[in-house]
Parts: sequence; C-alpha cells; structure tokens
Amino acid sequence: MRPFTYQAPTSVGEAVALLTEAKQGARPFAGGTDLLVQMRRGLFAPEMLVDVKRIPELNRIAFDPTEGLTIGAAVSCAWLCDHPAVRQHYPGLIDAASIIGGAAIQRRATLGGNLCNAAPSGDAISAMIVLDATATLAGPTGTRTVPVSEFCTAPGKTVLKPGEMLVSLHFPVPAPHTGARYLRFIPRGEMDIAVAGSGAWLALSDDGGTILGARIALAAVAPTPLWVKAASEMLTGTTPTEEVFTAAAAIAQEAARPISDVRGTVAQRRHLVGVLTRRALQGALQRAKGETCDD
Amino acid sequence: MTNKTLISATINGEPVEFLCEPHQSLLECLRDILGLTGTKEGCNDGNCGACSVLLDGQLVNSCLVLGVEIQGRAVTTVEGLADWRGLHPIQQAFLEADGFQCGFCTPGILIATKALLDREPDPTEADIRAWLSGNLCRCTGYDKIVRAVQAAACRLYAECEVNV
Amino acid sequence: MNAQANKPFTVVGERLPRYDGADKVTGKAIFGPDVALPGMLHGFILRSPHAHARILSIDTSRAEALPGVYAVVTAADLPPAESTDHRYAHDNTFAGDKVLYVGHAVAAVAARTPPIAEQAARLIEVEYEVLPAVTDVLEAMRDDAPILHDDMRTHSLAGRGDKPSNVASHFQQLKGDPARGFAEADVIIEREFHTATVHQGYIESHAALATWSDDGVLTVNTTTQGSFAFRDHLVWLLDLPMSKVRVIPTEVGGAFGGKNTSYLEVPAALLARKARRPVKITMPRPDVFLATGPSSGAFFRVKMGATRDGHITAAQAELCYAAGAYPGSPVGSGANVMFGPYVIPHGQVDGYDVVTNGPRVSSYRAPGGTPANFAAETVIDELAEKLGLDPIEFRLRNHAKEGDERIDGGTHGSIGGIEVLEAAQACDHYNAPLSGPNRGRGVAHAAWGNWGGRSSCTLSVNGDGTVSLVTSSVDLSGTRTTIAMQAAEALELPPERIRPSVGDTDNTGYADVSAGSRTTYATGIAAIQAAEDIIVQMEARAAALWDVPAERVTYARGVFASGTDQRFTFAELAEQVTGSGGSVSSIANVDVAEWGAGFSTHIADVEVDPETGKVTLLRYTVVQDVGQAVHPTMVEGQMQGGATQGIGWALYEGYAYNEQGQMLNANFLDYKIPTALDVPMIETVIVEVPYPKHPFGVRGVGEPPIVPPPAAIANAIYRAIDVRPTHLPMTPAHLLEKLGLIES
Amino acid sequence: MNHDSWREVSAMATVYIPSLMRDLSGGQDKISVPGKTVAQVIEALDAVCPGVKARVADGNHLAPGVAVSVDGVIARLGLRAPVKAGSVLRFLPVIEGG
Repeated sequence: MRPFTYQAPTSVGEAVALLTEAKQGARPFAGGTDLLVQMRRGLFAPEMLVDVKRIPELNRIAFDPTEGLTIGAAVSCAWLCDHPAVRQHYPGLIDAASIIGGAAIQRRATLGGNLCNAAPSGDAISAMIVLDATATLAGPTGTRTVPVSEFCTAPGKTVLKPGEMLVSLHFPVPAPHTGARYLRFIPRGEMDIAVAGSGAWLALSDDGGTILGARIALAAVAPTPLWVKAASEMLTGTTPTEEVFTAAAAIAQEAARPISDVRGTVAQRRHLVGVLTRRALQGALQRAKGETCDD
Repeated sequence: MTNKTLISATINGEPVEFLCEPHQSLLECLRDILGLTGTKEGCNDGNCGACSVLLDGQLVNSCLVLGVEIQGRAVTTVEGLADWRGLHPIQQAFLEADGFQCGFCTPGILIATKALLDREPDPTEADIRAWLSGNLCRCTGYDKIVRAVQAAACRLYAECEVNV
Repeated sequence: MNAQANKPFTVVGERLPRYDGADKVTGKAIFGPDVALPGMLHGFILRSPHAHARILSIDTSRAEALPGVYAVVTAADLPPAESTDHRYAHDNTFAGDKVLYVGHAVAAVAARTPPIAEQAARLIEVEYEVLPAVTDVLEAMRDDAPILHDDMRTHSLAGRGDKPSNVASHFQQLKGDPARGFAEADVIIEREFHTATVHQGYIESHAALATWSDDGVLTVNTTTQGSFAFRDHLVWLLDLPMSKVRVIPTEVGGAFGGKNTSYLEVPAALLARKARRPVKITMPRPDVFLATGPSSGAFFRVKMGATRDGHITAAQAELCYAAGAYPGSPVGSGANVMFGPYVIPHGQVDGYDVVTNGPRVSSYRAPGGTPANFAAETVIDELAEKLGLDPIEFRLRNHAKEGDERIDGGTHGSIGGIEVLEAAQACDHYNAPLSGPNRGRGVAHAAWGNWGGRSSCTLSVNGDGTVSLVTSSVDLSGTRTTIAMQAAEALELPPERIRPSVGDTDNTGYADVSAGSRTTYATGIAAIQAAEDIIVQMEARAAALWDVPAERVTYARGVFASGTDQRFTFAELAEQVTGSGGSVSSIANVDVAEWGAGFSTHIADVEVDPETGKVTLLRYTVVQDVGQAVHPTMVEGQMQGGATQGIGWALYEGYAYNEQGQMLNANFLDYKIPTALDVPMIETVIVEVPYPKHPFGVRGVGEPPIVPPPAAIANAIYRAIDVRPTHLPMTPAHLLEKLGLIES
Repeated sequence: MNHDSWREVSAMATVYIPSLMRDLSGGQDKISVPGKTVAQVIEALDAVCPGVKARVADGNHLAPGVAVSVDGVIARLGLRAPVKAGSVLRFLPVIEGG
C-alpha cells in the first residue's frame, strides 16, 4: 500500500482540523480491521490516517437509565460486549457486535468503524437500525446527528462530508415489553462475512398480546443495510403469531435486492431473508416477554 | 529519506526503541526491524491469527496494528512467554499434550491461549473453540490444541487433575 | 508395549515428547519467511491479471530505472527449454508467449525494500492480447473450448489425437466384461458428481532466499518437502552443475503435498545472480491461492451393479480431472482409489487429464483420492440401502483380501481393510444412539496406496554413548521423532540417547520428497539398516579390544558381551571407540520398492438445518490401520488433521471463478478452511495389522485419513434430510437446491 | 508349445496389454516376448504387434502420463529399467504421493 502520514490527535477539534485540511486525502483510523485491509488491496490510498483512539469522546461507554446508551466511535466490540449495562439492556446489539471477527478482531474492530465502512453486509448496522440508534458527527461546521438508518448511502459510502467524523452512537432507553434480536447466516461457525442477516425489534402491549411497534432491517441483500419499513408497518397492531411473522418475512423477501457473489446466490439470499426474519422476530418476541431466547 | 518515527515501547518486558514508517505494521516491525521472528505472517489481512500478540494485555492481530500505534505501550510476543524460571505453564502443557505439529500457528495460539486464560481461568470446550476460531491450524484438526488449553488451565489454576 | 514382532518393543509405540517441541513452543523454530542475510534484497513477482492471453511485449525499462531497484528478470533470463516437460516447467516459472492463468508469473524485481520492489513491478508494461478462458473441466473438454496449447494432442494407449485439444491424456483400466457384469446385477445405480478445486491451505506461505558465492555456488534456504527435489529443479531449469547448487530446508509450516513443487527458487536465483546480492522472495497469501498448486476440480460418472445377496457384479467410472495450465493431474491415483477396497469381477475406469486456465495442480494429501472416494462411496452407500444391507456389512461382503486382483490389474498386498471395517462396526460411536430431527450417521471406507521411495539416514556414535542422526527427509509433522525412535529401537538404546536433525543437499544422501505418507516408513527402514550396521561395527571394535573373534561378540538390551565374562555397555564401548580405530558412523541409502497400503473407515454424525442447509458436525470418528504405531499421539494427530482437511473439502472449501477465469476467493476469509468451531473432537481408533516388509510392521499414516470425510458426511446428510449431495463443497446453497427450496 | 517356441522360453517377459492397445494384439491381453530392458521388451512387442511402440514411447522416453511397472514395482528408470526372465510388465497411469 502507498505510504501515508499518521497523526494521533487527542481532541475532536484537532481531528476535525486535520481531516478538513487534507480534504479527501485523510481518513479517521480506529481499529483498522477493514480500513488497513482495503488499503492493502489498493481500494483507496489516503495520504494521512487520523488515529482517533486517543480522543476521550470517542473512547467511552455511558449508560443512563433515562438518557439511554452512548458509545464512542472508537469503542471496541470486545469492550462493548463486556459492558454489564449493554449486556443487560441491549442484547440485540450484543448479538451483532459479538460476531464481528474472532477474539483478536473483536479487540480492535469498533462499532463506529463497522458503520463508517458501510458494507452492505455490515452486521452491526442492521442491529443499530432496529434499535433506532443515532450517530453524532463532528465537522468543520460543528456537530449534527443522523439516524443510523440514513447513514449509509451506497456500498462503502456514507453521509460524512469532507472533514467530518463520527464521534458517538446513541441508543434510546429500552422501553418495557420491547426486545431485539439479530441473526445472520454464515457457512462456518465464525470468521465469515454474512451471506444474509436480519435484525428485528418488537414493542408489545403490557399483556404481550399486541405488537405496538416493530422494526426489521436486513444485511447483505441490498446496496446498504435495509430498513424494511413495509414489514414494520404491517406488524404494528397485529398479534405476535407464527403466521404474522411469516407474512412479515415475506414482505422482507420482497424488499430485498440481493446479488450473487462468491458468498451466496440471489435465490439463496432471498430464501434466507425469509428464514432469518421469522427467527429474528421470534427471538425479539421472547426478549420482549422477558425470556432469554435460544441462540 | 522517508518519514520515520522514533517509537519507544516495552516489548516482552524490556524497553525497546526503533524507527518505523507509518505504513509498517506492528508485525513487520517485530519481525523485520526487531528480529523477533516468533510472530508469524499467515495472511496479512486479519483472517488467520498466526500474528497474534498481546497489546497492553489485549489479544490483537499484529498485522492489523500499525507500528506507530505502540508508542509508550506494552507488547507481548511468544518470545516473552518463557522467563528465567523456564517455559510458561501454557508452553509446558502444549509440549505434553502434543498440541501442535508443524508449529507455524503455535506462537499465535499460545498467545491467544494466554489471553483466554487471563480472562477465563476455567473455560469450557465451547469457550476454547469460540476463542480460538480466529487462529487457523491446518495440521492438527484442533483436537489436541483444545486438550492442551484445558491442561494449561488446570496447570495454571491447579485445582483439577491434568488429564492429557 | 506392543508384542507384534518377535519381541516386545521398548521405544516404538511410546508417547514420547517430540524432539522439535521446545523450539516450536518458544517461537525459536526458523521457518522459510524467517531467514534473512545482511545486504539482502527483496523480490516481488509480477503476475498476470488475465486467465488466458498472449504476451505481445514486456517493457521493463521504467522499472529498472526506479531508484532502489537492482534487477528485473523475465522468461528471457532462463536458459532455453528442450523437451516438452522442460518447456512446461520453464513457462510456469515465467510465462513464455502466453499466460495461462490469473497469477501466472511474468516478471520479477529485486529491490532494497518490499514497497520499492512492488512499486517497480507495477512499472513493468506488459501488452496482452486477451483470449477467452475456461476453468471448468467439462467445458475445457468440449470441441469448441478455447485451446490452451495449440500443439497439444490427446495421448492415449489407443493412439495420438489428430487435432488440438485440452485433453492431455486418456487412460483406461479394464477387468472382465462390464456389460455381462451389469446384466447379472439386480440393482444398478448411476450418478454424476462435480467437485471443486481445493488448496492445501498451509498457514506458512512460500519463501526462498537465494545467494551466489563469488565462485558460482548457489545456496537456497527454502521451505520445501524435498531439498533434493528443489535442487534437481534448479539444476534442470538453470542448467547448473549439481555440485554447485545447495538447498537448505527450513522448518516447514504445513505443506500437505503443496511444497513438493518449486515456485520461488528459480526467480530468486535469477535475481540474486543479476543483482549480485542475496535475494529473498516471500509469497503473499493471495498468490499462494492463485499461483501455486491446488488439487484438481473434477467430474465423475459412476455406475455400479450388485446382486440381491449383496455382491457387486460390475463397476464403471469416468474421471475427468482439471490439471490447470499444464498436464499432470492426479487422475491416475484417483482411479485407483475409486473401487480400491473391493473385489469387482467386471470393472472399467476411464481417466482424463485435462488442462484448464488455472494454476497447474500439485499434490494434496492422497492426490486425487478424496473426490473419487466421494463419488464411489456415495454410490456404494446407495446400493447398500437399496439392498437393505447395513452399510458396513455390504462393504465387508465385497472387501478384497491379500492376493485379490484390482481393476487396474495389480494385486493387493498385505492389507488391513477388513480389520478396520470390523473395528468401525464394533466401535462405541457406530453403536451409540443418535436421535432427534434432521440428524444422520454416515460411513465411508477408503484405501490409499502410500509410497516407499528413496531415503537416507546417517548415524554417528559419540564418545558419551549418544548417537547423532542426520536425515535428508524434511520433517513436516514429527518424523524426526518417529525416525529417531526406530533407530533407538534397533540400537536397543533409550530414545533420549538419539539426537535427530535434518541435513541439506551438501551433507546427506539423496531423498525423495517427504510425501506419500512415506517418511516414517521408508526413512525408518534406512535408520534401522544404519543402526544394524553400527552394531556390527561396534561388535568388531569390542572384539578387537577383547582380542576375540568378532563372531563371538553379541549385543542385546544395550550390552556387548563376549560369551565369557567380558561386557561393555554401549556407552562404555563408545567412549573407547575413537581411541580404537576412529569414530563409528554409518549411512544407509534405500530405495524402498514395496509398501503397505493404509485403510481408513470414517463415521460422521451430522445435524442439518432444513431451512438454511447448514450442516453441523455432531461427532466424528476415524478408524485406521497403521500397521504399527511408532508414536501413537502423532498417529492420532495425522488421523485428526487429515480428517479435518477432508471435512473442509466436504463442507466449505472450493475455488470460485467468474466468467473471465478470475478466482474470487483468494484469501482466508472466503476460501474457508475449518476453524476450531467447525469440528468436534476427532475420535480415533488405531488398528494395527503389521506390514511384513517393515522390520516393525509400520505402514504409511498421513494420507488415508483425508480420503473418506466427504463421502462419510454426504452419507450422513442423506440419513438426516433424505437428499444425496452430488457436489463438493456440500454448501448450504447446494443442499437447499437438493431440498427443492431454491432453484440452482 | 505355441508358435514362438523357438525363442529361449526362460528369457521371456510377460506383458499385460492394456485394453486400449488390444486392437494391436488381436484382442490378446497378455503376450510374452524376450528382452533385458523395458526398451528391448517394447521393441520385441512392436515386432509382434506393430504400432505398440509408437503408443507407449515418445522418442527415448515413455509417452506423457504413462508409467511401466516391472513385477508390480513402478520402474523409476522407465525404458532403461532392467527386466529379468519371467518378469511381468504393465503400463499404468502416472501416480504421485501427496
């Protein structure tokens, strides 16, 4: 890969200044588990890497029972998955964050990196969409927040403007009788990129008999992680039964726009969207009822 | 000349200084600059685990860490496991359980095992296999590696008998 | 303690610490990529981006002008090729007029640093005329397929083809009258199978360091399965005197047949000669997939018939193997594995070696055997089921014995196949209950011929009674230990008295590659012969010291005796040896012409998710005849490692090509070898039917266990979800197609 | 004794004729001919069944992909391999160890 310069700023302001000055030539660098691999393959050659791992705002996990959860963009998956509050309140996020690579990758790969890499198969992104997460960005013109569901615009492309960087991700407090579940399909036990993935979130009435709110998001079956709004709307107001989940899964299959590549075929991916969505909804239902779901 | 940075860090408990360019990975620095060839390259893209080291006690693939990142930090490689007292209990357990054949993936697996046992003294077989899923081995079929890790756990936290 | 031979063993059969263990668990062991020299340059190989193209021109001027570049070489730097085989090896080192696969080497650069070498390689301008490519074996056999070699005609014992073809050769084995055999059959099964190209998957890549002395001696440090094979390759391609080429093997980080072939040594030598500096080339992982020697993708048509009482009357098979850019696929050994274990009165096998736009295949553990066994043992399983017979019972009923004639005309030697099947039938796993939905148990059986070949072993007695052992057999997985144990057994000495090491081409006798499961077997025979000669020499020295006729001196359990009261322990005599006529040493050079085949029966329990097609291995057992286990732990390691490679071949591994013949998964992310999570503990049952032509009954162990896994897993999948896979790898998508849940 | 009894029987080697060459041997699957090396045996065989040599040999080498076994052992020396009286020769595909 082509040589580059390296900076390790200790404040957001410093980082933004470096990124802005170098325009397209600089990239934020956190875990590097996607970035360095793609640079070595010559997919892009930044002049400068801005190491964001020494900036306090990007290196913290804060949970508040009323405010919700805030995760710095440079927090590693391992740190996240070991955090008691995240394990207790956001098991759906753990489903996704805990399967990004093996133990060594987990200690470097970050949620922020997974989002900014914006791969169609990004495991954490679909989970973040169904958990209604928002991204806080900092740039030359100040800070702004963007729903994660609107963050990815095309494979490897995001809403980040030149000089802008991701600072943190925010998750609302999980309301009672809600639950989320993320499942992906891979041929091996681990170490694979998703052939297809499906995240589901359900909010139930107090008696558990009615679905008050639902969100479904798919991975690896569209140019970006895909929020299937039609399925979400169809589920709202129904009773959480096998038939309803199967119907929602069929809508998700329709919405999917899979391609064939080395990891899977169009037919296989469309079929898997049906299976995974139904199972993710069943898992979300169990968690919404306070049960632990079978993996 | 190119833009080299002076890095000072602690490697296997000893202060070390070296010059490296930003694009050089920690793996390259260990092997080509510092001559510590115990850490191996299998793929250079984070998929095989042969380059596993501990960075401030955390298990990482050194091919996906930049040399410039370890300024002021501590790295442990396979060469740092044994000490003046002799082999580390993990190394001893792998010798007795024959937890290797060609030995190329062994440095990475020994480091990963240390990281696991530091965190989970009595791992189940499933815990071990999940933890080592990022360390590829093509010779052994993993059976004797898993048994070696179990024996190492016993040896380190000696309340179970070693059944290798 | 094993009481097979006339007396119990004291060393053979023990689970000793391996001699190479300490260096391997401390990171001190030196592998190919670890060697370096002061002033060493770094080499980088420019490879073709096209699968099939004519090279119109190569301009290296801009590369040579780049600061820090010391040498650039291409095919023009190689001495001209003479024979066809020579030209093929010549062109596979650096492409001649055509590139025949993506990754085909075109040029190489030596520079001060790796980035400069890579940057310089990008400055080499190559003008290509791109041609259509073909990677599938059946496509390549079609008359209208793109022709790789205009001068290639199909060779067969029926005569030479008359038009350009990608079919390099066709052979046929015939026994009896298949038509009559099928007429006698009550049940006939005919199936077709497709299997993908797979790679050995060794974690250590390839690496070579070449240095020339000022008087023209070339020294190469490299990771290889045979230092002499690599020396011969250098001599052959560079037209050098053998005595001026020295190959020094490093530790080998996994090979499995893939390091029988030399890839970097000639380019490194050419660069080092031109630059007048040592040059080291290491191969990036993608190039290992693209440009070394995977194992053939293949097509099979198998037809078998049997009578109602369970006797096979006829078997017929067509095997088409993709050899890659140059002929030489293992279709011959695949044919022998096909129906190997069974008595087939009427059989015919046709094998086709077909060139395709892919890297030229090399050996991979029982080359060609695994896919052929997948085809045959699936059909045998289906026959057993149609006849209502237990799968092992049906195989036993048709199993060959010593002296029976095979379809290829050869006869079986001493074989342990029946004992292995009976041990599998009686083992805990085969009789354990397996319940629950979508679960199944499958069995497969296989024979692999193994090999003998040329080996050399030198023993030298030291003054303290220890013995130094040097062999030219590269140690891939523990053979220093198994050879030293056989020397210790023959010398009747404790094993810790022997110190084994691997020599190089300047200080050992010639040896074939460490392959074919031969090293413990054949090099062990050399060690034993050298040991027997050492004893004779030591007896003569004792006789001289005691002034008695040599015939009177005996040696047993480490003690020389003269028949009266005079006695020397080995160490006591060794101490006086140098003073009584100089040191005692012996070199044994053998060419072992006969060897014992290895039989292996595998049992697999699987669970299949009927909605996704994902296969989970619940339990796996390997039952195998090893003749006599020298080091049982290492034997288990071979059975477990071979089985796991077979499991990868069965479920996960395969080259994926696009229409332009480009490989889409040249990395460990998408070329999926099994991880620790993908396999259970691999249970092993060691069967010992001693092979009479080895002093201790040893048989080859390394290759048989990779052969049965795909068939065992396929047969287990059938019992789990009632479909028979016909494609390797048996991916979830393939099973969904077989279940009719998605169209193919 | 059959028609070639005039040859010194003890110096004879038996050659198994592969199925694809039986068009040259009139369907016979075994033929005995004299010869001290594989090359000499093939020359003698070619005299009896014209065309055999062209199929198994390519100049002073065996044809590509073809190997020959003498008494069950693959002859490493190919055409130069020695042949004893009563030896059995077979033509086989090349086989490699892995």
